[in-house]
Amino acid sequence: MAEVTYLEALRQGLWEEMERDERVFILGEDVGSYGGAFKVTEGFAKQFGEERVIDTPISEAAIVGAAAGAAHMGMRPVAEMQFIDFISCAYDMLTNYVATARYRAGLPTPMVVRGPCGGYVRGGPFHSQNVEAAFFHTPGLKIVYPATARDAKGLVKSAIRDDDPVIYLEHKWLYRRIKERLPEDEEILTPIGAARVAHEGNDLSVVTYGATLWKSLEAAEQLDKDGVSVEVLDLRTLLPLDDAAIMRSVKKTNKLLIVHEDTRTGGLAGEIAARVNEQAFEWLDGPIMRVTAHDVPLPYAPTLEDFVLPQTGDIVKAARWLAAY
Amino acid sequence: MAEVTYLEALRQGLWEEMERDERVFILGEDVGSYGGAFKVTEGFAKQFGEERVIDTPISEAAIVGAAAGAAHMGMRPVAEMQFIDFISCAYDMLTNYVATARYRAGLPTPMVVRGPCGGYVRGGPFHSQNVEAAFFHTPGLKIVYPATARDAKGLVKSAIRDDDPVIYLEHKWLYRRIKERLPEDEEILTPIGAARVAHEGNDLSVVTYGATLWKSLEAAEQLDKDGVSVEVLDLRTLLPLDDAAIMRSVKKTNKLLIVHEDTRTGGLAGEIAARVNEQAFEWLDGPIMRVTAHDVPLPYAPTLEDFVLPQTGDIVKAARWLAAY
Amino acid sequence: MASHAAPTAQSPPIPAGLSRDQLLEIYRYLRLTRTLEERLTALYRQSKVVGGLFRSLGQEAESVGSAYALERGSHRDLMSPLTRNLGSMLVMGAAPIQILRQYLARAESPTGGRDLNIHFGDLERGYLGQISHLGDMIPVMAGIALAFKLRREPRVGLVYIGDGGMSAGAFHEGINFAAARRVPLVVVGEYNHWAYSTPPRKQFAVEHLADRVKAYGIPAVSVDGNDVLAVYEATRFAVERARQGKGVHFIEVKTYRRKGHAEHDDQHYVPQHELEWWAKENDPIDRYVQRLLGSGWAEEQELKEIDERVRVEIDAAADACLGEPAPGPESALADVYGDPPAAERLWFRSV
Amino acid sequence: MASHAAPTAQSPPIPAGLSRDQLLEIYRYLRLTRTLEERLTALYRQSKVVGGLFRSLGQEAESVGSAYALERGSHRDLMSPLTRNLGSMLVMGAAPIQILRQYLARAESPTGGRDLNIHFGDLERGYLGQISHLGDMIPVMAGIALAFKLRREPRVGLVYIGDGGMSAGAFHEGINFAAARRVPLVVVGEYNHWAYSTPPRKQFAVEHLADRVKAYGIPAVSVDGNDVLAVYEATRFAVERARQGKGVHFIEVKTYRRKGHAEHDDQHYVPQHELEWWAKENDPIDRYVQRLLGSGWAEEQELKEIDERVRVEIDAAADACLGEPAPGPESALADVYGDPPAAERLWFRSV
Ligand SMILES: Cc1ncc(C[n+]2csc(CCOP(=O)(O)OP(=O)(O)O)c2C)c(N)n1
Ligand SMILES: Cc1ncc(C[n+]2csc(CCOP(=O)(O)OP(=O)(O)O)c2C)c(N)n1
Ligand SMILES: [Mg+2]
Ligand SMILES: [Mg+2]
Repeated sequence: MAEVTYLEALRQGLWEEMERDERVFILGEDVGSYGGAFKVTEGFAKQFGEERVIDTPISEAAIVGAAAGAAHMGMRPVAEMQFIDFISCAYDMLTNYVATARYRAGLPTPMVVRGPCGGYVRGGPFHSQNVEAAFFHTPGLKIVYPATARDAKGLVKSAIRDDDPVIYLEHKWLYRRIKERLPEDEEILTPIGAARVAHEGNDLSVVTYGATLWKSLEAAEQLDKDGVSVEVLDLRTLLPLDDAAIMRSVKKTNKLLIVHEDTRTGGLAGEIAARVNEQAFEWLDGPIMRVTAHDVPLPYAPTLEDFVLPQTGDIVKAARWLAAY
Repeated sequence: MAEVTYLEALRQGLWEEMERDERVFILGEDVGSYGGAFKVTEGFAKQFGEERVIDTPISEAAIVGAAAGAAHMGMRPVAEMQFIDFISCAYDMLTNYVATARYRAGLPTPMVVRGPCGGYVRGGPFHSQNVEAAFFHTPGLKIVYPATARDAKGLVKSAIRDDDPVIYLEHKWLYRRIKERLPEDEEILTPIGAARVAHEGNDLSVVTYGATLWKSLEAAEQLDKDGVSVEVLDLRTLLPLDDAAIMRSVKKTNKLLIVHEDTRTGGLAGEIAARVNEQAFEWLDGPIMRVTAHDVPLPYAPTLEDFVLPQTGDIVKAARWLAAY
Repeated sequence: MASHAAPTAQSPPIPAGLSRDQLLEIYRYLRLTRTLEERLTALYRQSKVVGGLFRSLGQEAESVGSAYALERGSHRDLMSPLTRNLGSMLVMGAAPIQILRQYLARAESPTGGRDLNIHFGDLERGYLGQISHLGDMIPVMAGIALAFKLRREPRVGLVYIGDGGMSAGAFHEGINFAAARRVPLVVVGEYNHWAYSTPPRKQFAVEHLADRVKAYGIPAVSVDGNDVLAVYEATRFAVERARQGKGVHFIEVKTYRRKGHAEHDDQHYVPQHELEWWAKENDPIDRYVQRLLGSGWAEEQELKEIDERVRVEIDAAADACLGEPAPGPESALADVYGDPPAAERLWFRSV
Repeated sequence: MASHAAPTAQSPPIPAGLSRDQLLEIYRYLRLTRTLEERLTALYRQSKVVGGLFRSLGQEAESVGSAYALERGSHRDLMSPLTRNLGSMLVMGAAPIQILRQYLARAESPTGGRDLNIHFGDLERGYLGQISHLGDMIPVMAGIALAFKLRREPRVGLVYIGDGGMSAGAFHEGINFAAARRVPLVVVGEYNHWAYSTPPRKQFAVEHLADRVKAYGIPAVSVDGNDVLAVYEATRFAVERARQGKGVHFIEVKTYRRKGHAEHDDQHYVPQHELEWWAKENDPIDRYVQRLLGSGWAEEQELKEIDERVRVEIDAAADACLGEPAPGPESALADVYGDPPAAERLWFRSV
């Protein structure tokens, strides 16, 4: 068991799949000899050759479109967005072409689009975005969002093996901050579509994903000391949502706090709230509450970013309020 | 009082603003001598000249970007998307450039992006889309969606006068189907951000917008006969949502059914459900329910489209179930 | 191999390495395209067509001639058409009844009634279903050609783009990507004088589409798009060049869109004399017939027979199609994912 | 008007209609750019900079020379820079302290700590804040130039784009739109040999950026980007041509990015000898100094004095900036809309 960072786990997952299946290849800006802006693919070009680790022009629509074309032909492309913020330039390609290919034309499109997302790193409005809400609305796509090193590895491997297009969101604040011992002799495959209970509890459920998993776990520990027992659910896959896991937890604790780093209006918390309403209304002993970023573009000054993004203290405060409800 | 269609009302609104304010100009594909794919701007080029009614190349990102640049300079551009489905090509420009301009750089960007949206017309997956969810998540944008001829006129005029970028969604199924008598001597300005009670009732609130307003009103009439009194709220502005109007209705009827034509997952109903939970949980006598399209790209065959999109019967059924709860 | 009427000794040699049978086959595809579209127009007027009807009248030669230059068959070349490239689809092996089923939204249509008109594909036969968003197929075809290149398969991709569509950002990104990586892709640019109601001079500031691709470091030629053999020859050259690993090639076909953007469009913005000139003096089928007969490569009777067989084929296909059922409503819910997640459940069943 | 040391009778005439004062002013902007960036680098190493630091070392001449060709002042020409065009911002009137405040995330920074580095604008002074997404500023500047044209104002827009950024779809859509409508826009393409770690040959299949714009029917020239007067002259010509209503003009400036993409990047992918050559043989400031002195247009002492004044100015600005406060947290919530809707309320207050 070696201790690996979130980033190293992702790297390993990509590497193993490249070794296992020659149909897998990587394309994106500066992914080749440079190894990617965050060095996720460092050493890949040397090992697998420039044909399987392709430096592309600055053309996100072409990167995603070309990945789709290659996927139709039976390849397993992994397209990197240098920062996930630039996936917006491929929004049309992903939502109109890629997502509908199977439905309208029976075309399998097994591809992964991945890239660093998220804030807490002073990246400002164009290098800190959370884009899950932009694609969550599109049937035909899948979205995964690992919060742990194990899932960083397990989800990228599962995403590559999935027969449908998967958006893989990796949080840059977690890249080198999270470490975990991973077994070396076991193939780690995190199932797509399955949430995970990250912390058991009875008084309140916190449903979250990504960086705010760690803020929620911190909050849960603090609350434990006050005698508030919090269950923390790490969604891991955002599309499709694991309704069963969410309802199981809500039916157990009867209270739900949804936490996400993304802005509030139109964020995923809304959909989760609606589903719980439909599927577990009778079990609710209090209103479903949300802790999210404020509805503004994300500013970069530390004072501002810290204020706009959800912090452990915000979760503790909201959880306490809800527990006392 | 002349009877005008929804389309004619929109036309009048545009025309009046062009006459009133010479900073207003129109740009888009085939908007000039052809008058637009749906003839919304027919006769405009002749009246106002080709400089104020500009035929552009097929370049949605450039259309929206150029509108933004002109808006910074004090103009009041109205950009047409030939079908709103093509706004996806300007997704980056709208969410990253336009929406953030005031926040990050103090740039006023008074512009309108409008285009025909929606289904029920056998347009298939790329000529029937509902795109509100794609932009609802972006602070800095406003979204309006008229359901009546009066609001088609009143909202386009208000959108043009608004100092922020407004996405104006016009439903093509309503273009020539809805007629209304509008006063000729009164300036119609529908306030942005204000919902409207379209049908009073006591047993249940239906919150909706666009084409499904009419399906909801039909349902309300049918339900009236069964003694179920339904209040129908037409949102009119989707961003910012009129929380106060929604809560007022929910606190009165204690039950909420949200109806939208858009697909279910990640649609606006989720956000509304979450807000009602937060702001009116104690008033709820039943779960918030949703009637929406199924989570698929919209197929064009009549049997399929009718099945996928919400119909009056679906609303009646869901409302009855909820009323009996 | 040889047909019943051989060319006489006086006939000029058939160009581009084509055989007489191939000449007649090309003629059949041209006729099939036009006759099928005429039948679709009739059905449209009877309100049997669901959605719009997009005609390629006057442009049949560029579709047929270019697609005919591809190697057809399972795991051979791959083509992505636009809505006006019905002729290309027929050449690649799409059956008229499939096209009818699409336009009439029948259960057995290739998309099961999901996507409109000729938006459908068949990777086995070698054509890819397009989406409406202009430009998007260029990156996708670049990726298909990239896969060919990575796997060292001797296959070529061919994609069409209009004089209007070339303004789209995705076109630029896709063709530049393909050129930078030298993938085996042929791009056919259709200069048909209109993008809906917009003439080229409002779309770009150069004269030819071939000028528009000078930016990409690829060869570009302009050919008479209404000369089916010229289109064939130019495409054949480009396709073989791409197959040899020499990268992307652009072919501009000069032609004219003789109908409105779609059937609902009365083309009032089109100068009448232009329409008349192109119809009278430059109809691609008339020109081809004159050439076939004038060169002694075919006899009038042969062509008449082909016309007749085509008519019978289309009649039969239309009759069969008209009797077919619409898709079952619940079929709308399948196939969003290969491995259906819970999200595909019928939500309303729970109510 | 005249400075204290006039050129001697032997001096060659000053080119491009510039005065000696202007020559010295250009020198000052070059020096100001480099000195400010050097100070920023020092602050970066002290972890005082929030976010990355992007250097324009070796590219100062193209920024300064091109911006200097614009008419400056309220309601005159308008320029949109990239992150490496710090020199252009200074020429247009941005104060060094504003740039320091941005990099140090101070409350009084032009964006109030909202957007990074030199992402800020001032329409009064004539420059527009960019966003990160490459290519997007081209359509926006096309729209600004369109507004000038519609209102018949004698104003010109100028926008920069990198050898990498030109691959973006928005670049294509924007420049084509501008060209088709002949709006008064000058586009400066920076061939600095790198897009992050990607060399031009992976970005496109032509040799020069000027080749890449042949598609748009606009004039394009390539100039030595490290010759500040050549850049000035080429831009001046393009700007005046645009002002006369003759439409879009493209200028390629050949230069070299001598630092990594940003300060964190160790440039291991860059051939060492290239870096050395450009530093030793082709530094734009060294070249300009040699030209000024060699032509007798300036004396060494004058330049030294400018250097000294610049150093003092930057010292003072840095000292002042370092003492300034960070933005107040709640200021993050204002200005999303001009007319704040309810959505801007502090939601958590209700808890
Ligand atoms: C991105 C995008 N914007 C707008 C449209 C709407 N549209 C459909 S066809 C068309 C004109 C296309 O012209 P051209 O590319 O020349 O093809 P042609 O119709 O002449 O065959 C337009 C504007 C679209 N399909 N895609
Ligand atoms: C649309 C988009 N994709 C990716 C990036 C990430 N990125 C920032 S700068 C850069 C390289 C830019 O190269 P170039 O345009 O040549 O400018 P230079 O850095 O050389 O000045 C990249 C890939 C971006 N900013 N925008
Ligand atoms: Mg055309
Ligand atoms: Mg560069």
